[in-house]
Amino acid sequence: MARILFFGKLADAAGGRSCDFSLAPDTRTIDDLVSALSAKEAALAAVFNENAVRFIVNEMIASRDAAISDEDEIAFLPPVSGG
Amino acid sequence: MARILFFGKLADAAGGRSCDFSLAPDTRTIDDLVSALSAKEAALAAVFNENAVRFIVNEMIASRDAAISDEDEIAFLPPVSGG
Amino acid sequence: MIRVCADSFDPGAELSAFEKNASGAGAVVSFTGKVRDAAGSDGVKALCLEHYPGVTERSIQEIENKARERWKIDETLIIHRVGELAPGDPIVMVCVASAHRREAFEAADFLMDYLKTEAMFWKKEIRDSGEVWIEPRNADYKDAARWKDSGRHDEEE
Amino acid sequence: MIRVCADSFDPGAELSAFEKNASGAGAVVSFTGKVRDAAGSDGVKALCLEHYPGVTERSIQEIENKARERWKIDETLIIHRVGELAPGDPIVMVCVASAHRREAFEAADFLMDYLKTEAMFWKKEIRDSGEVWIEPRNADYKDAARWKDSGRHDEEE
Repeated sequence: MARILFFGKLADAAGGRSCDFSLAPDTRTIDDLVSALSAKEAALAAVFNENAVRFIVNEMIASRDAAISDEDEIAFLPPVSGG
Repeated sequence: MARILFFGKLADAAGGRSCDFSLAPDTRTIDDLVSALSAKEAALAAVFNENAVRFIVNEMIASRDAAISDEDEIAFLPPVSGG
Repeated sequence: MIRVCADSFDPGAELSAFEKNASGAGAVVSFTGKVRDAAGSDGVKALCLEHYPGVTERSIQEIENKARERWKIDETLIIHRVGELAPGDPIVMVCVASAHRREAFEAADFLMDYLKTEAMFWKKEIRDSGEVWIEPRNADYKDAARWKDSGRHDEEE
Repeated sequence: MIRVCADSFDPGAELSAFEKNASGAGAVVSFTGKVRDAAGSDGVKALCLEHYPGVTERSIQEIENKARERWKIDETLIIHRVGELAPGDPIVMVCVASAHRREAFEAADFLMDYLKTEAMFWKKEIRDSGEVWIEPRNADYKDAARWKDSGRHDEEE
């Protein structure tokens, strides 16, 4: 099971801040996971489309085509707003 | 008697931070006073020459040609250095 | 030093401790950002700040590293609140100590610009009318962009 | 508020009081300038600061007025020591509170540049080798000149 974390308004759209998600065999990259999650949850699809979402795999910034596996912690980050 | 104040290195040159000075009849402006004081005290003449000295008469900034009288408080200020 | 904390902090006490720690420096600049009570016309009742433990601290460390590459800095302190904050609460504090004031001012200014646009926090305002996720203003992005093309400040002395 | 004082002050305590006073502001910047223990290679044992009572306070008020014409400022605090200071002692503190951080940073920076070059203080270093009157460095005059030709900072929001 991959551990998936949602931050900021992505958590609102996902209906939770984290979930364990069993990656389908054809979900090989972040991009595949975005598609899979978007298909499951329309609100998430909307935020993925509208926003400059960034990705973190096992605490390292990753690009959309980064490979992922069922042991990874994968985080979705909307634009940050500190300070 | 005019009250004369010296600040910063002008006080070192004048040998004191203030003095009461009876203005001669021909000492009508700050410029005249600078000449009179310079004639009395060579160290003061040197600082007047080398430095961008500013003048204050009765707590107001004054130009070198400002008129002065025997009732005035006249201050000589070398370049400031706060902070 | 970098601190992401769930409890309130006292900027005056932090500045005192920081100055003690940076006793050799000639110049100390501090910045405190606080929750305002009206962003726009809509009353803000509270602010919720989320972070990604570990990753957020590292994102701040990278910002501090950039500042240290750019300016000669003796000490820095970066404190950032998370959790729920009330109007008037301090959200963020940055302190920079250096030999001369120019470095301290510029580095503190830089740290704040980058904390606003690159540190991993997410901020939600609880307003009378509902909840709103905040993103950096255009002014924030513009402020951060100021540092991109200018090199290190020329120093005399 | 403007304070020229012969006694030492505690920057942390001053910041606490200032922030309490400026509780509505979103941004607070403070600057503290301290006596360094080595200006150049020559050990500085003490610093003597002279002022012209009344006239000095007025020169600081004029500097504050210029800042207030230029930036939207909620509160300011300017504290300046006079008398004899030891290495590590705070000489000057400037605090600015405003709605947004840009004004607070710029106004504090401006106030310091002008305090360095226009406020009526005279400063002597007591060094191992003797006494030296200090005048602003070229960098100080250049810093102050930065504000001459640039207008008010463009604000968004």
